[in-house]
Amino acid sequence: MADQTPAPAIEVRDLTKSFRVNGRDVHALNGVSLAVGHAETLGIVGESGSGKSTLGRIVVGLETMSSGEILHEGTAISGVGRAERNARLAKCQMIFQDPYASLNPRMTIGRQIHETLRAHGSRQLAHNLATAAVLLERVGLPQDAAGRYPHEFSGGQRQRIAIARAISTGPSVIVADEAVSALDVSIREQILDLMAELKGTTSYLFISHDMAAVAKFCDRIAVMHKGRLVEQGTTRQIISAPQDPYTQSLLEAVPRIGRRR
Amino acid sequence: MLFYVARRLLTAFITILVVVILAGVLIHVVPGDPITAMLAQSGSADADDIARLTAQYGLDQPVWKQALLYAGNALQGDLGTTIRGGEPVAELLLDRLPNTIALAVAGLGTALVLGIPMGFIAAVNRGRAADFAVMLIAILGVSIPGFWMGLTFIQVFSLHLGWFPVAGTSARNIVLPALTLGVVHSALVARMTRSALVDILNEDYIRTARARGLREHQVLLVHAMRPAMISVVTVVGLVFAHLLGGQVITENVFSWNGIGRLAIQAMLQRDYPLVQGFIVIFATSIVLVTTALDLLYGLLDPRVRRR
Amino acid sequence: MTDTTTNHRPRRLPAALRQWNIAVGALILGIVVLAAILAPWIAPYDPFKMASGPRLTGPSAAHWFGTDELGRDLFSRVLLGARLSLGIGFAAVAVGLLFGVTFGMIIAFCPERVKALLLRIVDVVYSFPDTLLALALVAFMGPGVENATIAIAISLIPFYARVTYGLAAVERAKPYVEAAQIAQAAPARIMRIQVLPNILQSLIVIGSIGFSSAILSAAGLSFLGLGVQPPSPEWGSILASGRNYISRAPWILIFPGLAICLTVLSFNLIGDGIRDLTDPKSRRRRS
Amino acid sequence: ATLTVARGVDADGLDPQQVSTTQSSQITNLMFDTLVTLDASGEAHPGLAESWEISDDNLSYAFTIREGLTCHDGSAFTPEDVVFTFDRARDPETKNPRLAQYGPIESVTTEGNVVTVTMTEPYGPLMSYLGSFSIPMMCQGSVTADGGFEPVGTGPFKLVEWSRNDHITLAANDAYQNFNPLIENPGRPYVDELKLVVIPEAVARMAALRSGEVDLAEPSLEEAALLDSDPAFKVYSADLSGQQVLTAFTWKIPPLDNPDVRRAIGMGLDRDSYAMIAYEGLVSPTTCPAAPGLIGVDLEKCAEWGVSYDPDAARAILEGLGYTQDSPLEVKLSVHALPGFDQMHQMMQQNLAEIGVQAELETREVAAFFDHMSQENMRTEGTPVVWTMGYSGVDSDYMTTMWKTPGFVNMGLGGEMDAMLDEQRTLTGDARVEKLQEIQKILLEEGYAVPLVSPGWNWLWASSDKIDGFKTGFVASILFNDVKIAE
Amino acid sequence: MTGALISVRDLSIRYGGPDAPAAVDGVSFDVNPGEIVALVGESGSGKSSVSLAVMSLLPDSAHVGGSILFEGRDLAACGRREMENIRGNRIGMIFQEPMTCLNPVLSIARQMTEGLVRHRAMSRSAARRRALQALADVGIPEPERVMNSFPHELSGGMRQRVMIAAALTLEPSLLIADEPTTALDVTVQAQVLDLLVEIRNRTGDGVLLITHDIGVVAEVADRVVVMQGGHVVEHGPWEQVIRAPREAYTKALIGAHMSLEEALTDGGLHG
Ligand SMILES: Nc1ncnc2c1ncn2[C@@H]1O[C@H](COP(=O)(O)OP(=O)(O)OP(=O)(O)O)[C@@H](O)[C@H]1O
Ligand SMILES: Nc1ncnc2c1ncn2[C@@H]1O[C@H](COP(=O)(O)OP(=O)(O)OP(=O)(O)O)[C@@H](O)[C@H]1O
Ligand SMILES: [Mg+2]
Ligand SMILES: [Mg+2]
Ligand code: NI
Repeated sequence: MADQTPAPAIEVRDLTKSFRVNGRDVHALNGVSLAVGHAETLGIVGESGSGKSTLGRIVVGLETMSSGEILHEGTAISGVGRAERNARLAKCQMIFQDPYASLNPRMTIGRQIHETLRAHGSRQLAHNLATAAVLLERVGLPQDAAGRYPHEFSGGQRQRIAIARAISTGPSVIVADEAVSALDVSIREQILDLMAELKGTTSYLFISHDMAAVAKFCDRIAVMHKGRLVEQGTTRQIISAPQDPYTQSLLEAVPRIGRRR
Repeated sequence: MLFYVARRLLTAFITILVVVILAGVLIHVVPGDPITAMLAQSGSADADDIARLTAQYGLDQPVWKQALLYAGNALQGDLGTTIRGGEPVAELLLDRLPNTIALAVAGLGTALVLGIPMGFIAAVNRGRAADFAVMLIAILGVSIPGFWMGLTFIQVFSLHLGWFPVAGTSARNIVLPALTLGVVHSALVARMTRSALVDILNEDYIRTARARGLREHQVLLVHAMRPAMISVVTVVGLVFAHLLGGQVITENVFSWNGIGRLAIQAMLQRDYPLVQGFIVIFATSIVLVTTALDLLYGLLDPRVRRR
Repeated sequence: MTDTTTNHRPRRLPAALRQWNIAVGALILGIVVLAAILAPWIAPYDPFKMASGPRLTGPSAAHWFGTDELGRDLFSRVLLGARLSLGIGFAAVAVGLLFGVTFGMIIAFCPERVKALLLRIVDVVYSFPDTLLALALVAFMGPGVENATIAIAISLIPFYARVTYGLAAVERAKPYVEAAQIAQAAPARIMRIQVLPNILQSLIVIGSIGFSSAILSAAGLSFLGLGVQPPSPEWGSILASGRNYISRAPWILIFPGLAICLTVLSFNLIGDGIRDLTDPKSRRRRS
Repeated sequence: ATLTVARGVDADGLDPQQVSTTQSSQITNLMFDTLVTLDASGEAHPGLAESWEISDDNLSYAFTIREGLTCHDGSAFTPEDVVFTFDRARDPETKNPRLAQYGPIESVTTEGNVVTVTMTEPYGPLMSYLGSFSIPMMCQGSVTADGGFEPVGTGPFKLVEWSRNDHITLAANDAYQNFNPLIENPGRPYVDELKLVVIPEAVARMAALRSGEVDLAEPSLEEAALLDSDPAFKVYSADLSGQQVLTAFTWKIPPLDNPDVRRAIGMGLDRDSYAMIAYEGLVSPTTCPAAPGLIGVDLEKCAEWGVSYDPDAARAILEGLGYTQDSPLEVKLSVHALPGFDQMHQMMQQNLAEIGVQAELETREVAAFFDHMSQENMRTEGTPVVWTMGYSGVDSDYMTTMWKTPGFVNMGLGGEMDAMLDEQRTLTGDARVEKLQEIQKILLEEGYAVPLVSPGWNWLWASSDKIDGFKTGFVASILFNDVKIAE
Repeated sequence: MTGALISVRDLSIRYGGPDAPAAVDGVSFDVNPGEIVALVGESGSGKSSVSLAVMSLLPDSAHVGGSILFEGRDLAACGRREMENIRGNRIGMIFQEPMTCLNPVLSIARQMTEGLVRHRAMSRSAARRRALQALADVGIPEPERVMNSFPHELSGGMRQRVMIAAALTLEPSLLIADEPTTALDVTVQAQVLDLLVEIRNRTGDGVLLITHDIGVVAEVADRVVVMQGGHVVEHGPWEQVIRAPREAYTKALIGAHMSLEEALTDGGLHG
């Protein structure tokens, strides 16, 4: 590795993860290696249950890995002290696949964003609420959203709340797990544009089933299948010239106007 | 799994040992000693007698020595003999243990039988008259001192109706003390059930269960009660552990020959070996029940299981 | 909830009565607290004066709650008793909850190994019979009401800690806590701000019920020299000293019992009210 | 017929040489007889010994043991059993808590039918203790082959079964011969079986009595007063209890070192109202430092030496010493729990307030209380303590245990008093009575003790009116020999 | 109109009180037997609210106006018992958020079979076999393992498929599917859509498909109802709505749908 090339923002080496369920091991991840460069957006697509969320959760430190290595900015996260580990992880944010479950049911939306900002050193409630209001407006939520509770929103609205919360601190890495799946196209555009604004400083791990969104948003794409990485390449490569049969079938299945089942 | 259980049992054992040694020290710090207490009641508190007996019972030894000696003997299964009456402690306690367990189980069972439906009714009728009525009953149950309730039961069921004997330790006699314990503890169970249930009835998965067309009672009993029981079980388990240490008031009122009465007597007489023997049993029941609780969390709540 | 009609049924409580429980609870508690504060001035008799009336007379116009075995006016005693009883119940539960909940939370958020150790420590404390703990406390700190309160609080701590641990462990596994952890919020703040409100309901329940048991166990300890010393009136000790009069003069038991009951009721009402307030799903949306 | 009796507390054990509580001795007394017996005046009568001789120097007692007595195990009761009893009592292994009451025994020997007990010093109270449940005679069968204990005596009842804290079942001893002058029935008890059950809660005990579940029960003070006025029930109280309740002082702590202050406090105490109100009129006020009915106790003389209720005089004395309502003498009123104590102490507190003494009540459970008092009695400064206790015995000699240095919980008076107490033990007859009264005079005149009421605990019984012939003996012992149950 | 499976008339829903602003206002549409009706619209436009209203499962805070007829019967007039017999059995529902809609403490097996046991009076083991089949139908690779799992042990897409399979096993006359495929990769999505169409063709049941994916609409829907801000803004057969949208919002919706190729160029990122 040449000294000159800056280390990738996130690098995953030979990651495996297995869960024990009813006495059996379920291999969620099987030797996955990939890297997300600075200000790069890596799309992760693949079969449902192929380990995408698990990968994301391990990257942000929510899940332990069975084996392998994770490097933040070239430093193995397992090799550093607790404080540094926390400091590094603090620069990562995650947008959960289940937005509702990831919101505290007893806290208003504004308050939840405040808590996130507060954890990043911005302690003033009024200031944080103002930030929250701006963010919520940008994700297309009504004005009074900050004062409402999670259950008062629609599925898509909750997803947008989760996005607003995740980007509020300006993280350097965002794991977006199905971040826009519940959004209709018009709002999705808006959200993706918003997320794209951060692209200059933020690396994205963009997990999605929506091939169009991935195609539009990502620099590179990694395709996962049964816990393995089957193909990796630039967006154009993957979309226009997929090599792996699974990728091909994936692209083939994208719904389109003009085909009828 | 086997390894896990074995490790749990080992830590449980160590916990009990620590308790016993600590208790052995603590007990000597408590003012008053068995000999003075004994002689003060004998009408012969002669100073010479006190010194003589203190030495004869080995109570003039340093405290730590006594505590370790006791723990050592206890490890070999010897809990010693009582100072009053010179009876074997283990036998004395084990004779009463079944009575105590029976009362704890019956009392807790009654509390559950009374409390869970009450909490259930209150939660389902939240904010309505039934909710308030249940709360009122529950609170009456917990505010009335146990001895008062017990004595009233005796007056009504034993004296006036003649259904149960006033005193004794038998299957027939367990009804009233179990009822008393049950009423006292049902408040906690009822309020806890209600609290958990109210939260859960708002969950989306209850809506899903309804959408599946399940009968309302199925929705409530299976989908809502199962998760609600997690917090109820915690509380109930802890109460049960406590009950296994005997219920002095209830045992007294109903002349139930349980461990609690024996223990308090031992405590007041400073009958050290008996007190320590009791603590061994009490600690064992606490540790066993809490260990079981920790395992039970996993069973009841799969989300906690993997941890 | 009954299904189809649900949406058309008028709201269960009209708007004004929405916080009905808090209002009534606060009213009752207010009266009790006021009685406690004003007792010396509003008590019709000197609560300590013997033979204010004939011994063991039932409630009458002169003695609303009757008189006790020494001819003292029970109404005045119950009134003044509110001071100590409220103090004991409140302090014991507050201290017990404070430490218990803190420990419980910490345990729930601990790494596996430390957790096992801490749980065992809680078990050790829980394994000491209340009476022995109380006796030991007299040894270290001498008799007195304050120490009785401390003894009760100490015996409550492991219970509260264990309950909190159980509740918090369930919450901890939920994604919203993970979300907070990702944001790298300090664990203490996650416990306090995120988890606590979500388990508060159950804690309120065990706390409000703990109040009455604290008063009753304080009375149980008074013969050890812990607790209120006669002739100071306190609800639990009035009950305890009146136990043998249960058939001769039941009012000695009824009125202080009722006082405890009302106070606990008020706590429960307020607790339910707080739940309604903090439960967003049953809360009215401001229009 | 079976007589069922409910008590609040069970025996600690059945070994008469190991037990210490009144409740335990009440039971052992049913199974074991004594060498001599006492009549109502405390005079010794023949018991298992048909006669005795005391040497002139009061050092040797020769008891002629009756023939034809049988133990519960069927063996004959012999002089060897008497020696066995004394030897076992003095064996350190036995850990006998009442050894002091046996006196300074040098040896116990037999010759034919005669057992001779030799003392190293004269010991006046011996006959009283020999006649009480303190020194019961055991049969050798009491010690089993493996060294264990089994109650085998010559008493009216033999053990059938004991379940601690629950019940004791005794069966009538068919071979029983009675010598106790307090009992009329010369032979076997009329009832076949005696079942003593433990019902700790007084109210429950009364419910059991009312429902007929038990025939005889210990009532609480409160209930006894209620039953007393009910013709369907009888209430018994032990006249010969040997018990009394008295107030004492930490007399080393000023200003309680001043006899005037102690006497003034005594004058402030209204014992009549304690007896009437706190004790529901079931006890009598008393005036002597030893219990009424015991040797050397003369209530009238004591009344002269001691103080009587006179709050005005008390106030005057204390005012003279500078203690007024506004600047009261501050003391602690330290007590432990006994029936009636709670109310009595509140009344005492109020009484004291009226004479310018501000007493803070301090309750402890028994063991802690005595521990605490042992320390308080050693102090010579700090807050003075006024304290109350109950005491019981079969002989006024218990004043020795109490007041001779170091004394009970270190309350010993020392000096001259020690010598007097020692001396009274060596005397017999009128000389001893005189000495005992001299001692009491000092205790009262110096205000070391303020006697309050007698008796004090476990002395009350209640039965349905179907029960006839129930009696109590010395030190609150219970006698069932004469009991008949009407159908 | 004869034989509409469900007809929604002038439905309005207000959260919080009768005076609160309407989340759904004056919505009317029908679903006929054998028809797949797509309910599309912007996020927050009230689609889920409408579906919950049909199930009578709105939260207590919701105030409902208008009427909903199921097979000619007014659902509002149905008793509790009747409604219980209709739900799951006659009208099935797939909820939008699969995590919170599955009971965390009950196994998947339990949750999948209870409907069958309840409505079809099946034995547990028969229901289990049926459920396993249904899981396989929606493309779950290891149905046995999933059956024995708890919700938190499954991936998002698996949970969603569990929800779908559970609803499908009962073969309700009307299936309401609230964004059933958002968490599914496109191959599985295709499989599920095929399954829906196949069931419809076989049984003649009706489907109310809530989605925001115009591609999906174009592939399977017979009729389309477009909602915006709580109102129905457009309503018609699929060809008409997709080929010749009238409303600006519908046009925008369709216009925004990109083919992959468009997305590549549009994103125009440094490819
Ligand atoms: N319980 C509630 N309390 C208050 N407002 C609510 C509640 N549920 C939904 N809403 C509001 O009602 C409107 C419609 O919500 P609904 O869930 O029906 O939208 P949707 O069309 O399903 O959107 P999505 O596609 O994002 O899921 C939204 O603005 C939402 O904020
Ligand atoms: N906590 C867990 N316990 C057991 N198994 C788990 C757990 N979490 C995930 N798995 C399993 O790991 C595998 C990968 O899950 P993951 O959630 O990473 O998939 P995914 O790629 O995100 O799928 P989807 O697109 O459906 O969300 C699945 O088979 C799942 O069942
Ligand atoms: Mg996923
Ligand atoms: Mg929706
Ligand atoms: Ni307790």
